[in-house]
Parts: sequence; structure tokens; C-alpha cells
Amino acid sequence: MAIRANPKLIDELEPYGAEDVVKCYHCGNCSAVCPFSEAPYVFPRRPMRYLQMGLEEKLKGDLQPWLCYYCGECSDQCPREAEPGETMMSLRRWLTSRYDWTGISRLFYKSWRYEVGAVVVVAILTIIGFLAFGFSQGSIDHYDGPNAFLPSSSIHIFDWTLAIVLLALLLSNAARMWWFTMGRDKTLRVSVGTYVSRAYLLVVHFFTQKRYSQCERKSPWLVHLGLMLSYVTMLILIMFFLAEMASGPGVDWRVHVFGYIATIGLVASTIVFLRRRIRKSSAAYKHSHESDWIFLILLLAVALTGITQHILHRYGVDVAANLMYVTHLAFVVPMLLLEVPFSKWSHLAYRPLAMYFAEVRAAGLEKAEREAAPAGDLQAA
Amino acid sequence: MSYEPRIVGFLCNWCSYAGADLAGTSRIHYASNVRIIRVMCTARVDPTFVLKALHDGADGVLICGCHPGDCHYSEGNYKAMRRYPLLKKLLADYGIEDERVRLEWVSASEGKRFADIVDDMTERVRALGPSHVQADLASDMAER
Amino acid sequence: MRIGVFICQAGIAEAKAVNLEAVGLYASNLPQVEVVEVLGLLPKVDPDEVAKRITESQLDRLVIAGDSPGFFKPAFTRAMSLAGGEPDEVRLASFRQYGADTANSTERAKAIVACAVYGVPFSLAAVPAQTKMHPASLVIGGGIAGIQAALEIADAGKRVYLVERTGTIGGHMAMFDKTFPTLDCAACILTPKMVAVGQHENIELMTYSEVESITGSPGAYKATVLRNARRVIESSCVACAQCSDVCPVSVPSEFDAGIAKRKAIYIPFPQAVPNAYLVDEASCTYVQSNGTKCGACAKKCPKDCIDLDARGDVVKLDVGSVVVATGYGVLDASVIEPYGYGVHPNVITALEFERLTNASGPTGGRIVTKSQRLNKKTKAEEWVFDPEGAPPRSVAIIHCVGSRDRNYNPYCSRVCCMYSLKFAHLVREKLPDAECYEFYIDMRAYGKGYEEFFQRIKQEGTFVVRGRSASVSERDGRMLIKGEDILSDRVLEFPVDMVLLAVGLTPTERSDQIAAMLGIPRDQDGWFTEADYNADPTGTERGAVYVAGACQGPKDIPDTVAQASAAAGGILKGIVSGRGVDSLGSLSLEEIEARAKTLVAG
Amino acid sequence: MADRKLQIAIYWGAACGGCDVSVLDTNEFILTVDQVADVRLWPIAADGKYADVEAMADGELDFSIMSGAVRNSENEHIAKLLRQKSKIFVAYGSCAYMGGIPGLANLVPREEIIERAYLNNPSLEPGNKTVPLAQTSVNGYDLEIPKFYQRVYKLDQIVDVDYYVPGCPPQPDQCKAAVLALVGALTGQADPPPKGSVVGAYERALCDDCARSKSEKKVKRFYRPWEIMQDPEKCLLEQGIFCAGPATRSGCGVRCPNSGIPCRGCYGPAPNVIDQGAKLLSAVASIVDSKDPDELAQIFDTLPDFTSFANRYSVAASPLQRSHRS
Amino acid sequence: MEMAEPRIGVYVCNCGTNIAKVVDCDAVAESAAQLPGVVVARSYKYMCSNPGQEMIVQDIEEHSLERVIVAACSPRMHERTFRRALESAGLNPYFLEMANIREHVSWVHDDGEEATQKAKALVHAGVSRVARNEPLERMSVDMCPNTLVIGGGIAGMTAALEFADAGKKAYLVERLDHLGGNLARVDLTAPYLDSARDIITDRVRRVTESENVEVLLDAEVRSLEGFVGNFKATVHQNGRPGESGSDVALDVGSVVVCTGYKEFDASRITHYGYGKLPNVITSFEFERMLREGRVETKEGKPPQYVAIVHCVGSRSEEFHSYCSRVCCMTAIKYAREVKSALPGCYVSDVYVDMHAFGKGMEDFYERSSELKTLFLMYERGGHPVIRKADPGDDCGMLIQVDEQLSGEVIEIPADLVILMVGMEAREDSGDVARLVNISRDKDGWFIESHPKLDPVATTTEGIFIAGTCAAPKDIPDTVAQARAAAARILGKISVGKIEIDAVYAEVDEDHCSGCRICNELCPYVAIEYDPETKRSHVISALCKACGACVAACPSGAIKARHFTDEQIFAQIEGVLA
Repeated sequence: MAIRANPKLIDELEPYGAEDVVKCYHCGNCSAVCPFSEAPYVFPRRPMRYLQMGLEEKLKGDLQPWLCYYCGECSDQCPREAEPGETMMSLRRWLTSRYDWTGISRLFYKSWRYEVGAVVVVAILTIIGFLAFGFSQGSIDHYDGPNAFLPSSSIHIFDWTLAIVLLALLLSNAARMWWFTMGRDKTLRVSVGTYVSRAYLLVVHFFTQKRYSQCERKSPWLVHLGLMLSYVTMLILIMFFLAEMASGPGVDWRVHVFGYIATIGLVASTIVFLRRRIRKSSAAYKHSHESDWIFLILLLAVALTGITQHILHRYGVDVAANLMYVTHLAFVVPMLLLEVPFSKWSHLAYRPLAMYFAEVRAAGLEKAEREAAPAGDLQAA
Repeated sequence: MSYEPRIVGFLCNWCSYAGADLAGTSRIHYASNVRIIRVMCTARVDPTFVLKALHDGADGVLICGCHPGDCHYSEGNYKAMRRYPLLKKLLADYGIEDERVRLEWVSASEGKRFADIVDDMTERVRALGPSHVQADLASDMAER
Repeated sequence: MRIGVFICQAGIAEAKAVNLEAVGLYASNLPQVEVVEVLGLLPKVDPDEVAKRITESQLDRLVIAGDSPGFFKPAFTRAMSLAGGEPDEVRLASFRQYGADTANSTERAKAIVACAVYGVPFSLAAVPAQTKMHPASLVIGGGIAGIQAALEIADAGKRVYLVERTGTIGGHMAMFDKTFPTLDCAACILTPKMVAVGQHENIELMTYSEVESITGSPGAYKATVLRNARRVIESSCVACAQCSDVCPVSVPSEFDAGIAKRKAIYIPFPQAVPNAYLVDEASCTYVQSNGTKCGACAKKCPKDCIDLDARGDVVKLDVGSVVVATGYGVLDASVIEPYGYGVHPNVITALEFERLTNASGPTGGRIVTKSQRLNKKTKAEEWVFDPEGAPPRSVAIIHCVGSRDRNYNPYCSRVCCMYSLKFAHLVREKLPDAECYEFYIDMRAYGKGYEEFFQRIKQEGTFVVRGRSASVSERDGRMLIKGEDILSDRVLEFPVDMVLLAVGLTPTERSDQIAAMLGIPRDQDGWFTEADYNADPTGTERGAVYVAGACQGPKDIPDTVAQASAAAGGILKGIVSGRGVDSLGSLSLEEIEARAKTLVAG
Repeated sequence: MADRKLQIAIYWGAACGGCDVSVLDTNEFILTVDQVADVRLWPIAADGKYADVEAMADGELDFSIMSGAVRNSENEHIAKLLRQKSKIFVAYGSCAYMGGIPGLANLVPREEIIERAYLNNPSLEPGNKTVPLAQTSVNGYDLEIPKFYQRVYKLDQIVDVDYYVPGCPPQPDQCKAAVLALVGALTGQADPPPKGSVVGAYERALCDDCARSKSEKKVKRFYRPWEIMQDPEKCLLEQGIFCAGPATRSGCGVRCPNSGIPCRGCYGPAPNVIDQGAKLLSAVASIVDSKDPDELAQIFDTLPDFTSFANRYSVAASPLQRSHRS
Repeated sequence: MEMAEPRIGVYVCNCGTNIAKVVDCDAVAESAAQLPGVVVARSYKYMCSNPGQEMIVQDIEEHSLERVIVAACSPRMHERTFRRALESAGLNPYFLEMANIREHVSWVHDDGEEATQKAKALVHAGVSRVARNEPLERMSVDMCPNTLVIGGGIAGMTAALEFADAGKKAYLVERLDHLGGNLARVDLTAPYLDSARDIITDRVRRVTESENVEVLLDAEVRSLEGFVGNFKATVHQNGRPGESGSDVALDVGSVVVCTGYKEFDASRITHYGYGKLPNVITSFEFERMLREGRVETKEGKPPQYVAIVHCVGSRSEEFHSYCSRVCCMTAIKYAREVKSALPGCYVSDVYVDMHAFGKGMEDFYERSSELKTLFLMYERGGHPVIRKADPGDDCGMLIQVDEQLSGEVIEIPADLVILMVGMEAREDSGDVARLVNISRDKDGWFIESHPKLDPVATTTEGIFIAGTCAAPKDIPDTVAQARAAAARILGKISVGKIEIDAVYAEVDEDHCSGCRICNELCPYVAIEYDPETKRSHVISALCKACGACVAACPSGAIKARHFTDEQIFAQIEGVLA
């Protein structure tokens, strides 16, 4: 049965950053230079083709955009400057918006104004919320202690609730992702065993991003890894050792060592990325979507406000520390609440998932192939 | 017994003669047994020439023209190509060994090929020994 | 009649120095022009809006002006029909087409607009004055185009000076083995023409010479030709090769595309015309040492026709017209790193393969891979083609090397597809057991018999892979070639013994000087610009100066020959009638306007 | 009219006798000849002995007409004898002119002929291995029979011939014409034709007289006459029937082609042609319509025993003259 | 015929040491001196040098030589040189023979003994041949300066104007009642979208206003007799309705055939539904829409989806195997034009290989992609199927394509489908070919005399072809060819005469039996058969002296001047002596 092409999809994807894909004349150079491109996942050309022809369903079910780490080799060599790398990136954005059932993500990508607006609103609400809370039960002069302005215990509860909300959103989207890419594909028959046996990949890819390391250039991978690890460390500290972190003035080095390292990691890596994006130092950073900027800026802001409030508190300027704390949260909350489920940050979940699914899928196909007849050789081509 | 074969070569002016010239200008050495007669095109080579040459004592006859498709006169070499198999039949009936008469394609850039053909043919004809034609005709006369 | 002028640029090539405002102002002062709108670069033209405009100001004729106004015409034509006007009354004023990208382009642009406003084709109105035509002509470049043009004119009994930069005529074609798609041998069909040139009483052949300057006006040009010192007396040299036998210096042979060596005193190739040796001063010990060393050849020459101290001289020629047939260069494949040309010995370019497979080449036409050999002089191992070398078991041919690629040449080189198919045929013919792969993007088999040839090659068992091969690397002595096989949707990676790069054609490195010297423009890719893409593909901006062959854009042999004859035709009609035409530039705006007026009247 | 009768001899060498019959076919003309001439030797028609001829003075005969080729010592002896005794010596008929049909024997060595005729011939009684020998002695008597030569000769390979009358056999009226020409010359009524010329035939090839329509020729295969329904109007060669007409001297009256039989070439090659077979070869090959070697081979397979067709009458006259198989 | 042996001079060139170092030149000269008829035999350092040539000239006078042999390099090198020498001494140049003892002896053999033997043999051959050489004179026939141009398209008009500009007469014969040909049906040209109308207007006006061009509209050439430089053409011009036409007799020196092409009939391809589906149209029908500014469906609505299908009738086994060369760029042009006329419209382009080979074309293709033209690739010989859309669809038709670049079977929406019909030879090309005596290839295109080095000439001298009648071609290539053809003819006109090489075949009509075996053989149709006399004869002006007919003539009636049987027999005897 023939698939209906939809010439209009191209227009729809432009806001996601895919304006150059139309130039592609399918020489196949990109797929050949991509270190990740091997059967059954031959990309970027094939997804680009789907995009040109507007095969929406195929794209929705496609894991390949997630297998790309955007080293930019393909874009550098592309004879028509069709920016395959950027196309993959835009597809990731688009896919994020498809996985998201709330539709918020679509809005964000359609126009940055929505995203910025949302961030501002959430920030203001956060500020109002926490100020109200602080004054209602504590004193602005105390950072910690019995009547601390924002006692870690309550923040802790807040964190956890927020975490649960985010997790819920992420998981539901991840579920949709699974459905689009694996579940609804009738031809694909994968046993639970395969899922289980490959499950470790999730962890591996999440923490090592080892595929990224296969790219020609290594530094993007290192920085990216650094950022991710610092973030995760921070997350753990906050979720489990918030009290110890907030306590003072005596420094509890068991947590603070990690805290400092993570903070430095965050600041450094975000700055590096920002510089690269500003200088458009390589193909990967030539095209920056608004969502990229928003994400990096928020992250940097979070790190900086975090560390300042901490320092202020160390030197006993508690009022300032508290105000800074609120500011800090005013960045943290929108970042977590908006970026993680609806925007760029979601890839921290989708990419490892995609890699995992990909392996599972490949295994499934291989099995199917083994049952079917062997593929024809080149003569057939 | 060893002898020097005498081979008459009919070469077309445009490809093979030029090819033979190129063998010269490129100093490619080959057997001296072929005596070249230039014709404008292999299509000019009348089978009578071949019979005449054999009668006059040639041990072999070599005809060279442009490769099929290259003919300066667009299809002359095909005309030669058509006569050749019949000529071979005729010669066979007259008891002339197959390898004594040969049609080859040599382009203007194939000096080496020409040299190789000459060497090869010379060797084959040498191996056959001298042509009987003149001896036979003489012995016939002698018997009377 | 009420006329509306709309000025919109399509941005063909880089925006040329036309002052659109000035043109607009000028247009507004032309009779019957009611509306002038300067819409600028790549405007979004909405037919409905324009239709409104038309009805508002009751326009009967629209003139679209710009570098390539045709890009907007359909919108205006639709607007015209929507407004109920006469669609035929949409006229184009194309700056590009009529050369408003040269000196005083704005003036030219005005003239073009004027003609369109009057409804007269510019080409009809802008006819330069006639000039007296000197019966002799100059042909620059001795490739097949130059040869053809020269013979064409000479056979008409007219004098021709044929100036060739190298030591022989023949150009690239002389290097080729077979020619597609008929596969007849290049030498067989070319050398007779070369000899004809060499012996023609109407052709004065000046090889190893360069045109230094051309002054004067159409019909009466004065050319200055620098005749480099050949250092061998052409007329008396009998090409006996004794000089080169004793010459101690050996350098890569240009004719053999560098895959074989020649001496410092050499003849480009055995059938060279003139059939005489020459000294390459760059490598000649005697010349380099200012006559203190060597000089063996001069002593050896039995005819004493070597004069190593000879100096070049300058010749002045009076000619009426000029044919530019300077041909093409080829892209330096080493700039495309992924293919590893210059790194892997058995990655070779098209021209190198032409020589390799050519019966008169260094291996006598045997297709072999390079083998390593000790160079006695340099004591260094070097890779060379040895006739006894191992034939490749598999050969990959990569199309579009540096062509159709924004990073190198954005244009298509027109001939690569076909010569690559030819290579495949030669490989399969000479090495029936060898596998041959063609990596292509679009198989451009457009000419007479080309498509049939493509099908034949496939039947012969060559594997054609749709997909531009991305890279060549080395793995245990073989080339590992990688590319996507698009039609079977997978990435192939397999070893071959030889990789042929179908390198694209480029303008010759001297084409900019020549353009400057002759006052003819070049397009954004550096090819000479013809007078009118469609209507006058061989004429130029400059009167009595013609372009022929690949210097005007990549071209195969038949098209080149046709163009060369056409160029010659332009000259012949001038000579036969004794009248040529002046440069387009000689016409003033007023003259063109006036003529346009009269044409409308008549 | 001369006061004395012309002295003539008619003789046959290696021939079928058809030529003599063709002489008789001149009907009453033969009587007029008889009025002007004495036939001194004509084995099939009149009595006469070799000895009588040997007894003659040189040049005593005004002219002799010899048909047939030379195959054995007797043929040669008489040919030389007649030549010696005649003023004019005429080679009469294809065999004398070119070796003729007997000449075809030149394509096989003598040994094979003997073998075929005397040793393994189905008509021999078993065990009979008798082979003719030039000399034998039968109970004391030495018998001698003519020596059987290695090959067949056309007449002028043995003796000097003044005129040739081609044909197998020559057409009676051509025979008449020839004889009259000679008589005319001898009786001084007309100039003799130049020595060595072919009399009783024309200067062009057969097609000149052939009534069949001719157009440009392209042949995809060849046929024997019985293999197709031939078009009576159209050139036989165009129909793929191997006709020797184009390469054969005209003069026979086109009898064969007129009756649907391809010309066999008995009148010999056209003037300025050395070998009829070679010419026929290149002519026929030239009209074959194919560029593919294999197809060509197939087409030519429809021409069996090519040489016997191309040189049917002229093997002995061809440059190679005989088989050189060793 | 026995003639007295002519007096022969033999000159053996040492070529410095090139020949002498291997061949014993003196020995060669001595042995030559013994040959019949040889009165002088010399060996000299450089025969080609001036003293060398003077030596020959002197000897010719002193020894009243009648024939000359130069044993030296290849005749391809110096034959001209020595022929001139003979001429300067008042001897017929064809009384020269060269023995190639350099390229064929000294340079290829090292054994001096053998080489010398071979050299002697070659000289002997030369001597016995030259004795039989005949004096030949170059002839020439007058060249009529008028030219007949058949076809009033861009090619024909361009050619005619070339002659007009040169001040020579051209007769331009056009079948229809107006000039312009197929190009007149086109609005804009690829890839720069210049106005085709301007080109045509310009040409038509020039042609009609030129006093040197005689335009014969609504006319056709009925007959053409004669040969190069001297043709007689009869042109029949149809009268206005009612009136009977008239025949015009023209004297012309050459003919340029520019009869162009006709477009492929799309209805022959059933799966495109042309003729059945109202909105499936051909490229030429679309051109009309563009000119009228009405890019609309039959229902009168501007289409939302336009699809363009390439290779209609081209590059297919069942129709035409060849590529029509211009369709790809025209298709891209349409994509561009649709976008311009209907900015909101979606264009898809169904192609096989994108032939954007010419100047400016790749750029044009690229720009078209930038305009979001959706390119879909189908397999050569594949069958995209066009069908009516289903009620629910937002389009009129659906095209099913086995899309190669994705490996998917795709359905694309279309309201208007443009079929890029290929070019094919006109149905009357056979008649034209017969009329002017040229040949056609399997597809009906006229065959050029050499596909590479002589693309506009034909094997019939004086008949030229230009433009799409020889094969599909775009405008620049057509114009170039038209001018090339004109150049050829102008060349001859400017010389005023046609030199006929002295070497050609001639029929001895006293021996020709009219068997017509030779007729078919001549690639240059130089052999004419006269049904009256029942003889064939050679038109020397057309003969190129290949000798095919000579070898084939069964009655030895054709003679190859300078390559006669006697001469070659003599050579054979010579080399074997």
C-alpha cells in the first residue's frame, strides 16, 4: 500500500530549524561519513528523505534522529549545504514536540516567545510563592536554623513533589515515544526478554554517552559528558543531601566537595557551549535554535545563582542569601518544569531511550531477517 | 630448417599505417619480415592481391585496418571483414595453411599492438615453414 | 499605451553593479511609462496585488526588468490575465542576458529597459556599427576546438595564426584513449587533423607561444605574441630522439599526466605537431646553470638544430578577429581529502587513467596498479606504473569529484559521467575478471547514443551504485571505499585495488588574464561569457572575438567541434563580406534608444 | 576465295567432348567450312592418325582448334605437335582456356584421385588393386600409356596459344563467328584479331546481357536454385542465389540465368580480371548484409564448397593453380 | 600494354644517422641502381633538407627523370614536401613514391643486415610501382554560392542569417505558413528564463527583412539533383486555398537540413491517462498556459498541487531508448514558473536522473530545490501511475511512484500533471533523408558524417544537418550547430571552387556491366547508376578514394586512381623480388 506524501510537512518543520533540508539531492555522502550510520539505521539521508516527502508517520516512528550526536561531519561535507546535522537536530526538536502529549512543547518550538513567556510566568509565580511561604513561616534574616526563611525540609518536600510531576510527564512522553517507535509497529516482534536483556544499555548510554565518543572530534563529547555528570551529581545532592548542603556555617565536605565540583562543571561547560554557539565555531554550533539559547542561559543562571546564594550564606549575609535563594529557585523551577518535559532538556531521557530501543529493534529485525531469506547482494542493487 | 618468412602487409592509411609509424616513432622493435604496402582502406584489399602475393612467393599475408567502428570511411573495414571468412574458405581449398593469412585491427595509437602482431605472425609462419606454392608449381613443371 | 516597469532582481550570480534606482528613474522618463516600481532582490510578487495595480493604473504593457526577470514573469503574466490585459504584453528586460554586467552596466541596463518598453528585442535594436574586417584571424589555443576553428577558416582560403601555449597542438583530446560513446580511438581521428594543421599553407602555427596583448578594435586587432624559446629549430628537427637519449634530466611528462617521465629536452608525444623537440627551461640543467653545465643534447644533435642559448622573441600580428579556444583545466583532486588522492598511490585521476589505458601510454595500454620501485637517483622508493605490474581485481570509479559541490565546483562538469562509463568499459574489456563499480549521483547520459551506452555498460556487468562515495581509506594494501548505495538503502564499504576519480573541469588558470586582455566577461564559475546564452553561444561582448569549446563551459567533443565551427563561421561571414561588427560596448544608450524607436515605427 | 583449301585440325585434350559437339552444332555451317577447308585431323568426326600430323611440315596447318585441358603426357604431346604444325593455334572451350571442369581436380593431389578411382571405389570388384602405370611389361611386352600428371594445365601453360574461345561449350554461333574471323584473317579479307585475344565473346560481364532487373543488393543468406521460389524478373544474386554472372564474360547469350539457372562462369573472367574466383568472392562478400562475425559465418555456411563455385572453370587458371596441401 | 620503362631516380635518405645507423643506405642505393629503369640512385644525409630537394630537382632536369623514389621517413611526414619538389621541377607530383625506411625499418629493427634487406625490398617495390604511376591532375568544380535551408525553426533561421550576413543568398523553405518552429511555442528558456519570444521575433524579423534570404513559406522541397556545389532543387509552394501551388527551381551549392523534431505522443502511455484525465497535460500544453497567464485546471481553478513527470517516452525500452536532453531543464523551469505564478502551490517533480549538465543548469536545479520543489525519483522504465483522487482528498489526482531515494511506494497529490514529452524524429524524416540522400539511425535521427569531429556534415558531400533533426538538443547547441553548418558552406563559398582530390575511383564504362554491386557499397553515395545506359559511374566530387568499390567490382571495371591493381601488383612483385 502506497504511503501518501505530504508536501506541506516541510513548511511545518521550518520553525524547528529544518529549512535547508530541501536542498538535499541525495548523493548519500552524509550517511556514508556518519560514524553511527550502519544497517539498519542509515541516516541522516533517509530521515531527510522522509522529511522532504512529508512522511509524518514514518518520521514519528523514527529513532534515527536520536542516534545522531551532531558532530557535524555530514554538514561539513554536504555538497549542497543541506545541513543534514541540523536537520537531525530539528527532527529531534520536532519529535520532542510529538512525544509530548500536552502540546506545550509544540508551542515552545513554534515560537520562542511562548517559551520565554512561560519561563517568566513560572519564575514570577515561584518568587511570589516562595516569598509568601518564607514570610509566612520564617524570617528573612535566617537562612537556616529553626526559623529559616526557606527551611530545607520543606524545600525538600517541594523538590520531591516537583520530581514526581516531572517524572510523570517524562514517563508518559517516553511511553508515547515507545508506542510511536516500537509499540505500534506490527511487523516488529520483540520479546520482553530482549527488552530486559538490553535494559543495561539505558544506564550505559545515559552515563557514558559512549556513542558520542565515536565522533571524529572528542571535545564536544567530553564537555557534554561533563555537563551531564555535574548536573546529575547536583540532582543527587539536592534530592538526597539538601539538608547537609544548606547546613552551615560549618562546611560538611562529604557533600560540598561534590557540590563545588558539580557547580564548576556546570558553569564551565555551559560557558564553553555558549561561546561555541556565539562563535559558530563548527557545524554543530552554526545554527542555534532559540530553545538552545534559553536552555543554556537558564542552566548558567541556575548554577551562578546557586553558588552565589551559597557563598552569601557562608559569609553570613543571610538576607541576601535568602533573596538569592529565591532568585535561584526562580530559575530552577521553570528550568525543570519547562525544559525537562517540553523542551531541549528532554533529550536527557529520549536519547538513551532511543539508543536502547534502537538496539532492541535491531535485534528484532535481525531475528526477522534470519527467519526470512538472505538479502540479495550488490548485483541486486 | 630455419628460413626467414616473407610476409606482405596491407595496411590501411588511416589507422594501421599510422600505428606502424607510431611503432617506429616509439622505437618499438619487431621482426623485419613484414613488407608493408599502404592502401587507403582495407576495403581496397582485393582478394586477388592475397592470391597474387602467395603466388609470387609470400609465406604470409597480413591485412590491418581500423578497429570496427573506427573506419575513416565509416564502414570500409567491415567490407574487409566480410570478405575475410570467404577468402579463408577459398585458401583452405587451395591448401594454404590458415595462419598464413591474417586480418587484424590496429589503431593509430597501437604501435605496440602492431609490433606484437608482426612478431607473433612471423613466429607462426616461421613454424609453418616456407609456403609450397612456388615449389609445387616448379615441381609440376619438372615432372613433365 | 500605458506601460508599467517593475524592476526585480533574481540574484542570478552575484548581484551586479546595476544602479536600480537610476534605471528606475530613467524608465519613468520614457514615453508612455506610467508606473515604475523598484522591487529589489527576490521580491515576493503576488499576482493578485499586481493585478490590482494593473487595473488601478490601467496598464497595457508590463516591463519586468532585472538580472533575470524571467524568474518573475509567470507572476506578472498571471496578473495581466487576471486583470484582463493582454498576457503577451509582458516584456522582459534581462540585464544578464544582454550583458549589463560589464563596464557601465547601468547604462546598458537602461538601454535594455528602453527596448523592452518599446517592445523591441534588445538584440534587434542594439546592432553595433559595421567595421572593416582584416582577412587574417587569430586562434588562441591548439586543442580540438582551436584546431577545428583554424582548419575551418584556413580551408576557406583565409590566413590563420594558431597560437598554442605548449609545444604541440592536440590539447587534452590527444591524451585520450577512446572517445565516448562510439569508442573510436582519439588518435585515429585527431592526428590527421593535427597533421592537416601542421601542413596547411594558410595556417601559421605558433606553438610554445602565448598571446601577450590584444589591442585595436574589432576587425583591426593588433596581437602581440610571445614566442618562447623552443631552443630547437623546429623546421630542421627530425625528431630522431638522440638528444633526449643523452639528456640526464627526467621529469614527469605533462602529456602522460605525470604517470611517466620525460626528459628536459623532449617531444610531448610521438605524433606531436610540429613534430619537433623542445627544451623545458625549467628543468634543463644547461639553462638553469646559465650554460655552465651539461649541454649534452646540443653536442649530440646530428643536425645541429639545438640552440640552448636561444631567446624567445615577440611577434606582432594584424588580425581582424579572434577565436578563444583555451579549453579547461582539471580540479586538483588532492584538495578533497576524504578521497586521499596523493596519499594512496592507487587513487588516480581521470587523465592519469586515460594515459594508463592508452595503447601509447607508459604501460602500452595495460591497466595495472602502481608498484613500488627504487628510484636510482633519489634513492627513494616511489610508486610507478610498471607494464608488468599487477592488474587490479576491482576498480571503483567515483563521479562528481569536486563537481556539483558547493565546497568546490558548484556546476556539473558535463563529461565525467560519460567518460567514467567509458572507463568502466575499458576496464571490463581489458580485464574481464575485474569488478568495476561506478558511484554516481545522477547519470548524465544526455547526448546522442549516450543513454544507450549507459545501458550497454550495465549489461557488460559494471555495477552502478547511486550514491556519491564519501571516502577512500587504505586497508592492508587495498583501497577501502565507502559510500551509500541509495537504491538498496545501505552503506557499502568494501576494498578495491584502484580508485578512479572523475575530477571536474575548471577554467584554466590563465583564463582571468585572457578575459582581461580581451575584455570579455566571465561567469561566476570563471568560464567565459558568451554574447547571448541562447541566441549567440559563440559570440562575445567584444566584437569579432569568439569563444569556442570548453573555455566557455564544460563541453564534450561533438559540442566543442560544433562550437568551434560556429565561431569560425562568425569570422568567415565577416571576412567573406569584408564587414564585421563593432563591440556592443561601442553603442551609446541614445543610439540604441533611437534605433528601437525606428524599429517600432517600421 | 582462296585457290587452295585451308588445312585445319580439330582435337580434344582432357575434355568431355562437348566442344566437338558444339562444333557439330553449327549444323550446315560445318559443310561450308568443309568447302573451304580440309579437316586433316578430327578424331571424333573424321579418320586421321597422329603419325600423319607428325609427318606434316611445320606450319602446314592453317589453324588447329584444340578443346580440353592438358592432364597427361598424350594431351601435352599432341598440343605441342599441333602448335608446331599450325599457323594459328586456338584454345577452344573453357577447359582449354582455363582448365575447365577437369581443372577442379587440381583441388586434390593426384594420389587422392588415383586412390578414389582405382583403389576404393564402390564400383570396383573386391580385391582389385590395379593401378594404371605409365610403363608396364605384360608377358614380355613393354606397354606404355600416357603419364597422368600431378595436375591439370590450361592450354597456354603448356604451349603458346593464339586465340581463345571460351564456353562450356562455346555457343555454336560464337564458334561460327570465331571460325569466320580466323578464315577471314587467313584469307586476307579481314585483319586478324590481336594475338592472345578472346574471340567469340564480349568485353563486359554477363549482367550486361542479362534481362533481369538489377537494384542495390543486400543479402542475408544464400540459396541453391531449388531452395526458393525465384522471382523470374529479379537479379538472381539479389535473391540470394549464387550467380557467377557479374564476374563472367558475356557471350553465351545468358542461357542459364534466362532459364532460372545461375551462371556458372564458363565464359571465364571479365577482361582485366586475373582470377574469376577472387573477384566473385569479393563481389559476393560485399553484398552480404551483416557486421557480426558469427552471423557472417552462418551466412557463408549457406555457400557450401565455395571454391568449386567461385573457380568452377578456372582453378587451373587461378594464381594458385592447384591445392598446395602437403 | 607494354610501354618503355620510364627513367627513374632513387634517393635514399640517411636522416642523419636515424636511418644510416641501421640501414646500409649506400647498399640500398646501389641495389636500386640495378633495377630496370633506374638511371640515378643516390644516398644523402637529409633528403628533406633544401640541398636534398635541390638535388632531386637538378637530377630531374639533368637526367630527364620521369619518376622519383624517395626512401626516407613515412609519407605521412614528407610526401607533401617531395611532391612539391617534383612540381617545382615540372614533374607531375604523382610520379613520386616514398619508401618508408625510417618508421618501418631503421627505427624498428636493429639487425643491420635484415633492415637493409627490407629497405631494398621496399625500394624495389617503390621502383616497380612508380613505373606504373600515372600523371594525375587535381580538378575542381564551381561552387554555387546559394544555399538551400530546409526548415524555418531556430536552426534554419540562424543558418539562413549566417549566409545573409556574409552577403550570400539563402533560400529558407518552411513547411508551415509561419517561421519559428517549435521554439515559437515556448515562452521562456531554461535555465535563465530568457524570453524565447524575443529570440524568435529577432530572428524572424531579420530573416524577413534581409534581401539575401528568400523565405518560402507553406512550401516543401520536392526534388534535389546534382552534387556538391551544383544542386538543382525543386521547391513546391502551395498556393492559397483554391489556387494550385507552383514549383520553384533553385540552383544551390549546398543544403542545410534543419527539419527539427516532433514531440512524443503522450497518449501512447496508458498509465499516465493522458487524454482520459482532463488535468494531465503535456509540456507544450503547459507552455500555452504560461503564455496565457492561466496556470489552471480544466475546472478553471488554480491548482494547489502540480506534478511534473519526466522521461515521458524517453529512456524507456518500449518507446525511445534515448534521452531527450532538454526535458529535465524544462521541467525545472516549469517548477520555477509555477512557484512564480502561484506562490502557494506545491510542486513535485518525478524524475529518473536529473540532467542538469549545461552552463547554469546545476544552479538552476539547486534554486528549484530551495523553492521546495519535491523531487521524487522513479526507476528508468518504471511506471508512475496517475489516478483520480478519492472524494475525501484535497487534490484532484494521485500519482503512485515507486520512489527510489526512499525505497517507498509513494502517492503524491496533484491537481495538474505535466508530462515532459520527449523529442522524436519527425514522421517525414525518412522522406527528407531519401530526398537529400542521407541516412538515419534506428531512431530516425539523421546521421552525421562523424559523430565527434564532424557533427554537422553528412556522408553526402554538400548536405549538412543542424539542430534537433540530428538528435535532441537545446537552443544553444542547436544555434551552434546551425552556425557550424553555415561555416562549412561559407568556407567553400569563399574558395568559390571545390577542389577534387586527384585520387578517386572511376568506372570504365566499356567494361561496366551494370550489375550494381558497387552501388550499395559507397558510404558517400558517390556511385550513380544510370538506368538508361545501364552503367554505374563515380561522381568524382563525392568520392573519397577508399577503394571499396574497386575491390568489389566483379568485372574489374572500376579503377582506383593512384591505387590501381597494376600499381599494387607491381608493389607486391617488388617486395617479394
